[in-house]
Amino acid sequence: GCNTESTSSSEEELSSSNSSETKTEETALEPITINANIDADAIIQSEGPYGESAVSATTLELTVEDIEKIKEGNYTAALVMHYAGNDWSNAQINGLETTFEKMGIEVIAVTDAQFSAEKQVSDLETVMARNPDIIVSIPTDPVSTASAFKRAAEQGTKLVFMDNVPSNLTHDEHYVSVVSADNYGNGIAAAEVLAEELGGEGKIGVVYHDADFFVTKQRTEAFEATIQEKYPNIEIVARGGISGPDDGLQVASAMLTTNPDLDGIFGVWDVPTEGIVAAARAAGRDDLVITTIDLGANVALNIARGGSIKGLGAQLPYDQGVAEAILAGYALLDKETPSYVAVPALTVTQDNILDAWEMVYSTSAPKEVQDAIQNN
Amino acid sequence: MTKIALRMSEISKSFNGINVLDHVNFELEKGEVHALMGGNGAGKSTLMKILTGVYQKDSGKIVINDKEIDIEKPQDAQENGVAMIFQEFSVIPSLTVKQNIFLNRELKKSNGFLDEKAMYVQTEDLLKQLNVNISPDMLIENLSVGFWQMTEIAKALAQKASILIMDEPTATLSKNETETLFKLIETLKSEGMSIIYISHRMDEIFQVSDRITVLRDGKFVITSPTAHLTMEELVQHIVGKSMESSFGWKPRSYSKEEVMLETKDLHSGSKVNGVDLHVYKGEILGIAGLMGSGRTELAQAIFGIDPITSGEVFVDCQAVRIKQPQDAIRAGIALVPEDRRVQGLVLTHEVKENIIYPILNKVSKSGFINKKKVDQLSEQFVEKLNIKTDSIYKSTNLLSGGNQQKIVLAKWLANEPNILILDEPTNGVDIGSKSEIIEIIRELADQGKAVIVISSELAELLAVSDRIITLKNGKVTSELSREEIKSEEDLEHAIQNH
Amino acid sequence: MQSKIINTTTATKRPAFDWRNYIVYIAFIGVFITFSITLYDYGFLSTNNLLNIVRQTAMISIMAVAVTFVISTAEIDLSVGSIAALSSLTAALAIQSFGTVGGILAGLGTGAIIGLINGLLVTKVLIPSFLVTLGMMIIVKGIAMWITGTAPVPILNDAFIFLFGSGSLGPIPMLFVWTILIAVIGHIVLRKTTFGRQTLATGGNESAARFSGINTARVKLIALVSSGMMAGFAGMLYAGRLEAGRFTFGEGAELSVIAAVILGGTSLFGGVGTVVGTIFGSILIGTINNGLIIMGLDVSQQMMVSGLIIILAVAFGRKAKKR
Amino acid sequence: MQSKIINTTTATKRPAFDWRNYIVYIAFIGVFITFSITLYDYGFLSTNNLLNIVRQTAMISIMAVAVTFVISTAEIDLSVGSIAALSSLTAALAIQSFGTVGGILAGLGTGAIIGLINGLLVTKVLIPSFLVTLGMMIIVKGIAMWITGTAPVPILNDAFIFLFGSGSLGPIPMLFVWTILIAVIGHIVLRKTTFGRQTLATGGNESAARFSGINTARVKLIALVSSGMMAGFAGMLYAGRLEAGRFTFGEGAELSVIAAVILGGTSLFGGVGTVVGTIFGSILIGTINNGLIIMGLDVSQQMMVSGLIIILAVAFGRKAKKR
Ligand SMILES: Nc1ncnc2c1ncn2[C@@H]1O[C@H](COP(=O)(O)OP(=O)(O)OP(=O)(O)O)[C@@H](O)[C@H]1O
Ligand SMILES: Nc1ncnc2c1ncn2[C@@H]1O[C@H](COP(=O)(O)OP(=O)(O)OP(=O)(O)O)[C@@H](O)[C@H]1O
Ligand SMILES: O[C@@H]1[C@@H](O)[C@H](O)OC[C@H]1O
Ligand SMILES: [Mg+2]
Ligand SMILES: [Mg+2]
Repeated sequence: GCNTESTSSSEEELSSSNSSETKTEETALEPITINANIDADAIIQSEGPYGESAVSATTLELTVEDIEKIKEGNYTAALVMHYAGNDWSNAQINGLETTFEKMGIEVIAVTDAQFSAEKQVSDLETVMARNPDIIVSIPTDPVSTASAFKRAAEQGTKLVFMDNVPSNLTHDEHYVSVVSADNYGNGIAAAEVLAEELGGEGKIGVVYHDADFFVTKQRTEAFEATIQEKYPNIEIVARGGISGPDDGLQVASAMLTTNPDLDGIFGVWDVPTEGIVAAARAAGRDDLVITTIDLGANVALNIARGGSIKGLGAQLPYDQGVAEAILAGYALLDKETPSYVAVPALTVTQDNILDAWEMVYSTSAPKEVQDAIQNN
Repeated sequence: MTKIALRMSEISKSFNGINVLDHVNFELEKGEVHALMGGNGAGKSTLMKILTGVYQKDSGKIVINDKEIDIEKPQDAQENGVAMIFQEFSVIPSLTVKQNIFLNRELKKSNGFLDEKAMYVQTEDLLKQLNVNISPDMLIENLSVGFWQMTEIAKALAQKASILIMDEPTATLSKNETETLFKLIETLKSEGMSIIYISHRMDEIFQVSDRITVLRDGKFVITSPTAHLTMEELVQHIVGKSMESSFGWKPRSYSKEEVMLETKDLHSGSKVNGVDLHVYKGEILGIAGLMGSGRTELAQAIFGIDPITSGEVFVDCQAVRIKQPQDAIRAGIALVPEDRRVQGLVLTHEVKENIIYPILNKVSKSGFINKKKVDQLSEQFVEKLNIKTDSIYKSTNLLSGGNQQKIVLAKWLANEPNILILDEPTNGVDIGSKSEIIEIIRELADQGKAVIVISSELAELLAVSDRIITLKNGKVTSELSREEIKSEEDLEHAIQNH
Repeated sequence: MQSKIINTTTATKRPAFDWRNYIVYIAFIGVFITFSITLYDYGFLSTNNLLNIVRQTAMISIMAVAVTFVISTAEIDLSVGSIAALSSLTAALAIQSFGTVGGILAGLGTGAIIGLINGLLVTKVLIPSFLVTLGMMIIVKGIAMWITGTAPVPILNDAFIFLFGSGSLGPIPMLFVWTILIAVIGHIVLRKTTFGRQTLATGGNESAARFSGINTARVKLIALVSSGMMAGFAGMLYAGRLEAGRFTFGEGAELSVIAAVILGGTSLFGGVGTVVGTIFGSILIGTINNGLIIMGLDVSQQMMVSGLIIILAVAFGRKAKKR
Repeated sequence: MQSKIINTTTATKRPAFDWRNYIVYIAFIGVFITFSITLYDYGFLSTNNLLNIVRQTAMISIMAVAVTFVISTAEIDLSVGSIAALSSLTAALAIQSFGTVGGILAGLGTGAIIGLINGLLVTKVLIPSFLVTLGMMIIVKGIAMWITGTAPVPILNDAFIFLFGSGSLGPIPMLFVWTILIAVIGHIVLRKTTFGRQTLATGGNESAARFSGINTARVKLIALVSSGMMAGFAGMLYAGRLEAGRFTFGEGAELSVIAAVILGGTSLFGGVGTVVGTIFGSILIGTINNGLIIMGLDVSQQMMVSGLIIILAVAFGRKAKKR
């Protein structure tokens, strides 16, 4: 990375407040990129929806001229989410809204389909009543939302996707780009941390997402493949499926009942993993090693306090949001866009949790997390 | 201390702009039994509901024990020593007899918890006084209506009120229970309780009451000592003009050749244990029996409500299989059931809707209802049976008890059955209408229908029947042609003996 | 006889008009006008948006029409959402092998069969419908997840998609055509036919209905079968609209359906039912959701406001009535 | 008249024992024995697993005890799940500023206040409880999402976590202690106190109850407030167990709660209620879920089997009763 300008958020605030003294409205424009601290050379393991290899999000940039040009358009955007009730979504929305604001684009609606494909289609249609120029969305289900997204594309709205693309939609013709975390890479990260904690041997369980859902499948696959290929002495002895975030506790409890000698459990994302932690606690298994994906506030705290969760692979949802906004800008400027953009995986353990938090959310870690690290 | 327990003066009440009580005066002395009389819909129940806080008066004054009081809710009435046996039951079907009797006045132990034992014992005592032998732990919903009524009575008695209102307490009771109740009333009276007694059974009124007040169309007509009135005078006050009673029996002629309905060794549940009966075309057969003798169950078995466990039913000498009411209806049978509120009416529905339920097929063409026909028919029956209602669109739960009963009758008359079974058909019906109904029953028989009348009111049974059978423990115990019965006592003995 | 003695007022007077019985319509008009004014600039009144509302509520409306009958008999059906999900899948699978007609038969048939099982369990085995249909909701959802291992099944049949999804008859979307058709049939059956009266009588007082010779078990059975079949139909509409079958379709729809029915004025205790009210209940809920999204509220705000509107709508109306 | 002809009027002396009223216990024993045999090797009978079942059902059980009262009065409460979610958050937030006691007050208070609003809307504004609590379920969920912007709130207070989460009294988990405590209180109140009687009377026949001088509005109000408060309590248990408040806790719990209540033998139409039955209903559902997961069934199979068991359990029992 050679981007030297944008560093910490406090500096940004400083410069903007300085300039606001001279110019009233127009704050001093800076080019927009994702967080410069992200390793631009990291290898991205995941492949795009059409098997294409990823372009790193670190390469994206909107120049000052670009931004000025976009501002003139008075564009509008809508965020059509599959679910807006977790840290991942919030951070992503936050990244999008912040960046769009810098680009002078008004976010006219943020919808939450609560994992329902039909609600997402309705949301999309409703939002289209206001003719947004840009829609950033994550399809709840690639198959059943496809025709609705296609209609939106045909109306001339620029579509930028997160994680996943509706089936039969093609790059350039229908959508601008898809931005994803390196889910495969994160699965590997979770496996590596777990294996290391176990010293390369033991019996483990996997709590997977029992649904046809692209990213969660990808992670589980990566986790299991890594364990099987790299760690022959670690045996996956139990698999339990969850259908939603609240099932983690029950499934993990049952797993510990049938396999009292379990050494570790992988949880497919942070919220159900909180249930795994509670199950371990109830079973009196403080020694159980748990890893997961996504740096939620509660799992971060658990890691910081030296709890059962030893580490995780984090997505960088805030910067994914920034990348999506930049790509939308590209489209408005008729610039060429890569079809698949990914943000590298990030391995988080107790050692780097404070930095990792800033990287993931572009804010400093919550006080409890900081306190916990200090008390160690 | 005056001897006046209660004075209600100039009480008025209207519902939706329709005047139901119009400056009514009523006075009750201590230790008297005061009968409140009037035709169906005259306003008796409404007046009493005002006294017990179920309804609020529009104007007027209520004085109890020389103190003017405001009664806004049932608690207020209770606190002033007023208890009521409601015409439409106030028992809770899902609770036991004991729980109902002590509802909201539960006995408690010193630790504040319910004293089930004490309540059980007291309930047993009460029931014994009433000569009712049921377990205090029986669920009401598993008992027949007669027992509901007894529970309702026991519940009111247990309140040890100073003013007790009885709104048609004997409507579902047979002679036996009625006598017990009257003895009890004597005792209560002697203990200084004042009782307001509402009934359409004239003989009861003369037997039990000290004074009588008559209402007509919501207006006060007269208050008089019972001894000063003759039956004819009383009827005249009630109906507003002199009227000959149809309670005298007139021999009717019909051919005893064509048997229209016959049962052979009919069994159903534990209550019908081998009933053989037959009814001729054009005949009116009366069925008498004590409460619990199985009359209702017999009727329900024939009509397909209760499953027939063995035996046969013949209609026009053809064996018919009756598994549900539709089968019975197809065979030309109709049943006017005993309990109008539970079995007879969809109370939240309108008058005209209720009237057409059994005849939906007759007022419709290929499934579509002919609205005009429905309106015509219901208007016609409202008129024919003198049903007092603002319109055929009135919800039946807003009608007076007697008028509700008439609608149940109308339902089945409208169906023009060949065989009509009437279980306590005049339950709650006023004296004027009662004779009309008896007249209608006779007309139907004259037209060649077979009619079965079940009634606990022996005078009525004697007035209408051509032949009477008595039932006991689900078996026919005697059969008497009307000519053989010289008096009510004869019939009474037939019922009791055997 | 002496009709003058006991005064019979047999006037053909209609019961007094009580606006409280029409609260769902009033609420709808109120909400609609409010949005029309405040959201005019956001395109709330655009034809397309109005058609959106209709399209988005079609499935709920259609299921709610049938559930109006079920609730009118004092029973309930919680399985409609799951049935819609399963039917979307069976229809999608059948289309692959047997084409449009096969798809339709599979979709409706799935619903009808499950409805029949519900009905038999309620009327013959005498299990409370709440439990039967709750159990069935879980079972059917399980089956829907199981038959394709939670994978969606795409639909590529244009005729099917036209008929049950994106097609329109002139300017009128097929989804609207279906809604109107089902609503009109439902209304006529409930108001004008003997079956409708039998339905209300059964719910109003089952034992009195039985004593009137109404086969109450049959009435309930038919209501539950229809409700299953209409849920199957809704499943086809989900499938047509989203061009796929999927196990999550209709998730939670049972609550929206029941809410629409009750909001419309049908009594949860049976005996009182209105199909027109139901349709307006459904459209009211849909309009509120639509308007709040256009307004740009986030989900939490949407929820707070829409819940409040529902309660307020009824609060204004209910002063007089107990249930 | 001659007193000798007055006979006593007799009905069946004693209410007959009917095993069908005990179906939930029979079903529980059946399911438990089946799992004990088939899943013995998988540790179904291990102390820890049995405690797991108890822990996992604690929240549903506790909410269900209060909802038993609500349903016994012929009303319903659909808002319990949302209340639990919001209370978990208010408790977690209050703990940060005011410690354990503050957390408890906030959790219970949140529930009680929402319950009170429900109760007033039902008894004073006379809106059907189905609509009130449905609307409230949505509103409260919205508030829960809104107050922290859907972010979870961690709980670091050990006393709170001990009391309402992972603590145990000797070998007995606190969650079990709470369940038993609430169940015993609920049982005594329903069976041994005037209020219990009034509750059943109100549900059995509201107007008759009023004629008997029972303040039925007050009874319903108290039932709904308790149900709100117990939902708040359940929210604290979710929070204590998962050491955080979160807006998704208790999602869909209302259906499990109602299912437990009805399965236990309480009538959805009011007038009949049993707290012990409710607890067994809740534990039955929990045991089924636990056993099926241990068996290694996947989610779809779990759903099919557990739905089937619920229906079968009741099917065996209900032959006689209509409702
Ligand atoms: N809540 C109500 N709304 C409207 N009308 C009512 C209501 N209650 C009673 N009425 C009407 O008031 C009149 C008097 O009814 P009430 O029940 O007092 O008569 P009643 O004298 O007790 O008659 P019965 O002998 O038949 O029991 C009837 O016409 C009835 O329809
Ligand atoms: N021998 C008996 N043993 C037990 N219960 C009896 C007996 N006789 C009567 N009963 C009770 O009485 C009820 C039967 O009343 P039924 O309806 O059969 O008689 P009925 O002649 O129609 O009397 P009514 O209608 O006046 O109550 C039953 O429900 C039952 O509770
Ligand atoms: O990646 C996301 C996952 O972490 C979240 O929890 O659920 C939605 C997914 O898209
Ligand atoms: Mg009366
Ligand atoms: Mg009888």
